[in-house]
Amino acid sequence: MLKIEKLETYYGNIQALKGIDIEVSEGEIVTLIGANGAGKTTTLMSISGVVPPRSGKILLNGEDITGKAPDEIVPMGLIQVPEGRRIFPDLTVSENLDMGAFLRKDDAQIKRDVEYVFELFPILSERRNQRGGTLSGGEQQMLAISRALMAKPRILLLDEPSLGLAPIIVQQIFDIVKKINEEQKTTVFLVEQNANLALKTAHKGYVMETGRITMADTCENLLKNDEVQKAYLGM
Amino acid sequence: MAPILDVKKLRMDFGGLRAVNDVDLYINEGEIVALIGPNGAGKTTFFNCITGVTKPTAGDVMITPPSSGKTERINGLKPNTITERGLARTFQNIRLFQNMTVLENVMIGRHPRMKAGVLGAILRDPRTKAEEKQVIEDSYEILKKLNLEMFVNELAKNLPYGAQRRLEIARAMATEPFLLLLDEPAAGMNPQETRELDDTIVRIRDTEGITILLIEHDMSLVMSLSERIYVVDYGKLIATGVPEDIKSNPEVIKAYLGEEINA
Amino acid sequence: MNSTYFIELFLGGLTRGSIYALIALGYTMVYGIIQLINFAHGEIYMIGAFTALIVSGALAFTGLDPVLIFLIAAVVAVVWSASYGITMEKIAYKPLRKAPRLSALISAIGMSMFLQNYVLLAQTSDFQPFPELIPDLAFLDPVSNIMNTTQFIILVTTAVVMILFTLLIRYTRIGKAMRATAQDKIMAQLVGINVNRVIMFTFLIGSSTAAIGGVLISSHVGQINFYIGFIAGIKAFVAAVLGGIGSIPGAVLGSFVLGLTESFGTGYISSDYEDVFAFAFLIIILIFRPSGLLGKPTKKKV
Amino acid sequence: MSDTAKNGLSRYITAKDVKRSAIMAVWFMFLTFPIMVIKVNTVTDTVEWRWFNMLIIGVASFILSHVWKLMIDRREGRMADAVSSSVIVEKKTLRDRMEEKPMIKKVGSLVILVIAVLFPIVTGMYQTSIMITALLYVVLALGLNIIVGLGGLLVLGYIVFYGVGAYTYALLNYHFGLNFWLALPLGGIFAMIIGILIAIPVLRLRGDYLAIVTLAFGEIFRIVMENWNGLSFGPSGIANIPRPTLFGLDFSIQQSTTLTYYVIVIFVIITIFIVRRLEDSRLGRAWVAMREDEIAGEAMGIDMWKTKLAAFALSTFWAGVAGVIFAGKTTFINPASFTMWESILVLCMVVLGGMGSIPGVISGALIITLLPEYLRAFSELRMLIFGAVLVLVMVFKPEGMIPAIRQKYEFKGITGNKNKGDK
Amino acid sequence: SKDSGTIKIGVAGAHSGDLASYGIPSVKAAELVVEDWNANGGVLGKQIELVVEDDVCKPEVATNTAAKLVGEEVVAVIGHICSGATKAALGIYKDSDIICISPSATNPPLTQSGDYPNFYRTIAPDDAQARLEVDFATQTLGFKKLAVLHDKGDYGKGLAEFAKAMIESDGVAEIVLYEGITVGAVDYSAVLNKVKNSGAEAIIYGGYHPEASKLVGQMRKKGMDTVFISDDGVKDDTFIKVAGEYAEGVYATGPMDTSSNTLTMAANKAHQDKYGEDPGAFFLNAYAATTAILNAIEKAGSTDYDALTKALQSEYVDTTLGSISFDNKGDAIGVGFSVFQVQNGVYVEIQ
Ligand SMILES: Nc1ncnc2c1ncn2[C@@H]1O[C@H](COP(=O)(O)OP(=O)(O)OP(=O)(O)O)[C@@H](O)[C@H]1O
Ligand SMILES: Nc1ncnc2c1ncn2[C@@H]1O[C@H](COP(=O)(O)OP(=O)(O)OP(=O)(O)O)[C@@H](O)[C@H]1O
Ligand SMILES: [Mg+2]
Ligand SMILES: [Mg+2]
Repeated sequence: MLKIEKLETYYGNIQALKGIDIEVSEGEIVTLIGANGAGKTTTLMSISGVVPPRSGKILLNGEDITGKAPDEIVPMGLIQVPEGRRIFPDLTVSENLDMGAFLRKDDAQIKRDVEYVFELFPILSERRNQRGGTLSGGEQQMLAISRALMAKPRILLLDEPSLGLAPIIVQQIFDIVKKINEEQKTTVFLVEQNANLALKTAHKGYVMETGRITMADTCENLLKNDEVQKAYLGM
Repeated sequence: MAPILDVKKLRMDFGGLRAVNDVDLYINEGEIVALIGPNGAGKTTFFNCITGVTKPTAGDVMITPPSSGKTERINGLKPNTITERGLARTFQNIRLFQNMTVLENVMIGRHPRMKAGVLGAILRDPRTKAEEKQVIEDSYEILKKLNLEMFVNELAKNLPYGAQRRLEIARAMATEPFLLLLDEPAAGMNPQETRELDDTIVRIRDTEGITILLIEHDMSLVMSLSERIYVVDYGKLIATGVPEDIKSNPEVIKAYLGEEINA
Repeated sequence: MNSTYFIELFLGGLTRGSIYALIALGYTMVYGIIQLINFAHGEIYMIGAFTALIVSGALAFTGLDPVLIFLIAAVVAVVWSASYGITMEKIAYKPLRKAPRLSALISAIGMSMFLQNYVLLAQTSDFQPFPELIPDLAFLDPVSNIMNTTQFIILVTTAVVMILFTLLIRYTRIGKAMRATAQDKIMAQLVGINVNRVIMFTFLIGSSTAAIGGVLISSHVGQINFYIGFIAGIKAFVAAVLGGIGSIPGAVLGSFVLGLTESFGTGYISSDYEDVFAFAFLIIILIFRPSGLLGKPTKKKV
Repeated sequence: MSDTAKNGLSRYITAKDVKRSAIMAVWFMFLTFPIMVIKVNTVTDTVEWRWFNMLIIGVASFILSHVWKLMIDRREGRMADAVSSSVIVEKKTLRDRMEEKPMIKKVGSLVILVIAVLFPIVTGMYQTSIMITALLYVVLALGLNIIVGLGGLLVLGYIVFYGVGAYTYALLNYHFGLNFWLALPLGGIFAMIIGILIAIPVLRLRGDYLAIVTLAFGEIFRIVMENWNGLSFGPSGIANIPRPTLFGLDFSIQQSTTLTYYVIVIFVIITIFIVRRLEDSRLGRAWVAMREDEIAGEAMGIDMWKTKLAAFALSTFWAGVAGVIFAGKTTFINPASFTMWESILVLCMVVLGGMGSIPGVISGALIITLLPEYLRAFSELRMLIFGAVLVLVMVFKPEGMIPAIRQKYEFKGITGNKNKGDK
Repeated sequence: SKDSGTIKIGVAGAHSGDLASYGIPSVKAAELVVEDWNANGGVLGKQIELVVEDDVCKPEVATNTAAKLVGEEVVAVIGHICSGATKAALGIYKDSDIICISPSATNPPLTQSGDYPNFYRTIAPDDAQARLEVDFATQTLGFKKLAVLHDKGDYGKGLAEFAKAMIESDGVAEIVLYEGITVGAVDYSAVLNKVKNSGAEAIIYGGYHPEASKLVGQMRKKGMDTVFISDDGVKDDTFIKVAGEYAEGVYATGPMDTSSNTLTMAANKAHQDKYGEDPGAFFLNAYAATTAILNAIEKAGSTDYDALTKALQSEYVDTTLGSISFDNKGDAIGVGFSVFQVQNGVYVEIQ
């Protein structure tokens, strides 16, 4: 479904991605783990078109989307929960959710979906009329994920969704990811620091170091891998 | 001796929302204490009240700096005054001076402990010169303590995330606090880095004698570090105690942990 | 001093306020979306007025009904002002999206000077009489000494435009997109919004209102030159800030408050210090409400 | 993208470009149609159609749109080039070399100093007189740069403080016969006091709100000066302000102009010296912190209020001093010299040159004051060109002509000696 | 320079910017006079050369302009246009013994203070004009209640102050309102309400025509028929053009009508021939000033300062303003002001 070939991305004159190849098949959950500053966020931003790559190719459903603007890519069903949450600070929780459904026109269904995410995260329901900017860190994270769900993504990119969440919620987030993957056949590309959970949730995993993919395998294998265990699982 | 931080019936209202609800909390010198609780429980707000970023609606925040032993009420003071008194903090969303170097970030932390004024800056008298020289050396020492010396001349924004978190701690330490407040220091770190952070915090307490209060969602870190834990939910204190008790407290499990942890 | 005098001053202040409001609306919209004090906004207003003047002049010999000429002139003015607005955005502001904010401000100042002198050179530096095309409305006759037709039309237009804008921003898709773009351009893109198009649209409608303002105000004042945009622009900007820059009802409220302050200040104290009243009032308001009358507090959560 | 960049100007003009330019030409012909082509006289009801203008616009925009495209490509290309060159060859700018070899810097400064000293001797009174005006603006721009460039606060009413300085000298001289030399520090101090008084209530305002309030203060100052005849003699101003002389001697205009020139040169040097030292001090660092993140700065124990106030006080002082020199130079002042437009002009100098960069700000001030003076020939087009230049410089050099490279503290070795460089 | 082939005359004033329309006509006037003289062999056997410098009416620029003209070694300057700029420049000319004749700087102290012995002007000072306005309003028209308004500017406020002082000392009429209006304001309804409320029979306005036309227009639209009396800043055809029908009946003082004078007709015609339009403000004054200085050079037989001073103050010369000379303060003798009224779209001299 998503295919990345020899992707290279720069920030000014700093090269953040040094030719990476990634493949995500339809219906899969694929995770990307790696140390801080490895280039995970950059990879996601390149895919979404926010930071256009300098060379390489990105194919979505076989269509070349390299260099396209985000507003051309997003309507193809590719939605991202970005790093730092990027909640619209002056919009209320409800309005933020509404914004997630910007491209949708099925108002009735949108309403039902809002109720659905409120069920998933009751605290958001309690805070529905509060401005996004004043939410606590974790509440914002839940809102960011919910907002992405509102778009009914075909492929969902998640950048460290568990960051700043209470343990009980972390577990819940991964359950949700699994659920939408199974029930709605949403393809998921997951960037995580919590490698343990990520590898347990995903089907396939990539390991990234300083702008390069250093390992690619099924999650079972990666979990067993010595290097991975040492570097990312803290064992 | 009186606790170095003694918070009594602290309350913070935002409109109709009571984010902190009559919380009592104290810390003795040399302790490492954790404040945990579900998202939106009011932990960061609690920090903000103590450090003067927001003015609490009610309650008292008393400090007793070990150096002077004098107890003082600090609510309502400006953040910079509180920092001068000896409380320093880090932020949940990293707030480094992005376009300054690592060294400069720490030098800013030295600000309240320096004296040079406008005249000193212009005339550059020997005292100012000596002070400027000293501040660089001091800052470098602090960086070494947090294993940041290899980044010394990097711009803060170019640092990896984990290093940025450590730099926040270094910068806060530069203000020579007796109490350091850390808001989710391990967020965004991988397990390996978290373990290093664990060591660092213990080292800060042991060698610098800085008392520590931290907010954290990473239970492995919380359980291994802290001597006592406070748990808040909906702004209210729901439990306090040593890690062993908290781990198995059913209310905490229900509200926060989700399952019993065996870290 | 009697109550008629008070009412006269009040209505005078209201008209003046709605004049400011028509310009302030565009200011505030552009500011809201790209946080740029668009110094050249006043020039768009001036170009609107000039275009209308030229069109009505060129149509004068056709012997068309003056009202029709006025409407044609107004429409043409709107179309051209909007075109100037989006062209200006593309040339002078778009390349500066990522640059320091002050650079965009200086670019706007440069644009303002350029447009002023462009009109000065292409047309004239002299004041030009603006034709009186709007016939007097009969029902205003009894009160014509305190409110004439143009004043009335200006008031009504301001109210209508403000309501339309508020509805637009609050309830339409493009309004939603504008709000999102204003707050976080990257995230706006990530929910599928074409940020460039939204910004262009903002300039388009902001410039259109400025043009409407230009036509109406010039009809009211009866004369224009290349420099009218600068002074009106500054006042409108002050009004927008007074109301809370970025807020649409704020811009209108700020404009009325400013207009009334000036009117009463002049009427009951002295017109020597007319602008001092306006500016002093602004300062006092901002000291007590640092983000203007209806502005949102800018403090962010820590 | 990098291909186009590398070939730069020599790249082919493709059919696509031609089409684009043609569209541009049509668009601009449409856009400028009413204003460029039609000229009406509403009194005599005559209409003049100037179709030739349309032709000119068409041709000009066709050509200019090519140039524009190339320049934008180059601008983007520069970034790309910077990447490749950082790997392959280090391109060295004059500035790099200067940093490496302090000698170049020293010799350069010396040469500039010598030129500055000889200037009035070599050139005539006219040149000296213009140069004084230019240097007055240099001091103003350097002063404003303290608030705007270093402190990160936007101030749109800076000229007030210039006015306070000028009026201080004019009035104290008129009423008490105070001489120029005493007025010099007094003007600065008065401006500083007014600056602090203005700053106290408004410093908690953020960003553009602060800007507009200072603009308001600027206008209030001017209007009060226009109206309060008892204080300021209103719009007719104060004439016959004495030019500076030395030791009570009678100076010819030529001599006192030269003297004024040296006074202002000395002040430029002092300002540069002080601004440099401030930048590189505890206070200077606090300013950077304030610019970067006020909340974090406060958490680090910086009193933001004091820090802002210091920026205001230091900045306004220079404006006051410059004001005194201005009054001594023109011998006549009235409120019309202190309009908002002047404030904006000084701001343009700061940003155009490069905020926070001393050489940038100086060249900004010199260019903005001297260019129009020497471009008298184009008097009609002058302001049009000036406006266009502002836009173009900002679009193609958004950081200003000589962007600031902040002096960074660098740690070199354990001895902790500070070495400032711009790596 | 003084010894070389030409005699240089400076022309200084606002030639660009918003006040350019007051300065450009004087350049054209000087050019026309000089062309004329040069065609007839120049003066003292030398050709005359003009050095034109722009001061945009700003004092600080005027000092630079003056320095430049001094450097060019001009013997005299026609200008400057604005009083403030003139004051700033005069000191420099004085120091270099250069004579300065302004066609338009009306500020009284320029001549009356005695500070500027090298200054002359071919226009009556503001106080003379104010005198005329006040007499006209109180005696000719017999008004008892007057509103005095001004534009807060150098010229307008100066005039208004004189008018105010004169009305007060005359004691014939009462000032019911004295205010400065704001230049460029979008409307003047508040101040006009105030005028109405004050019961003023007439407004004496000191300022320029753009504000005047706005004031008059709004006043008439409000149905107020208060008489409007103003100054030579308003006695400009642009005023009538812009104010249109509302201009009818407005009074303005201005230099006496000399349009039937043959010299004046010739000058106006020369302008028409060369530029295809009627001359602008202060054209005739500048024409007269140029004529006067050239005449003085010729009469003095040299460009020496003292000789020129003597010639200017003793010799009468026929100019576009009539036959004029200068008194020892520098004001022109023989230049007078009249009151004009807009009648059927043109200014008609009525007194
Ligand atoms: N806007 C930027 N400008 C310059 N360099 C950047 C920028 N954003 C990221 N980088 C650099 O690019 C590299 C990759 O960063 P990226 O954010 O993609 O890493 P990451 O794997 O997401 O790390 P983390 O786990 O900290 O989120 C880093 O070295 C970082 O410093
Ligand atoms: N300025 C504010 N206005 C209104 N509500 C606020 C404001 N600041 C915080 N809140 C609310 O107060 C509650 C406590 O927030 P706080 O940031 O203290 O939570 P927290 O315990 O730090 O949570 P997390 O672990 O997610 O960071 C949240 O529900 C938040 O929405
Ligand atoms: Mg990341
Ligand atoms: Mg928190």
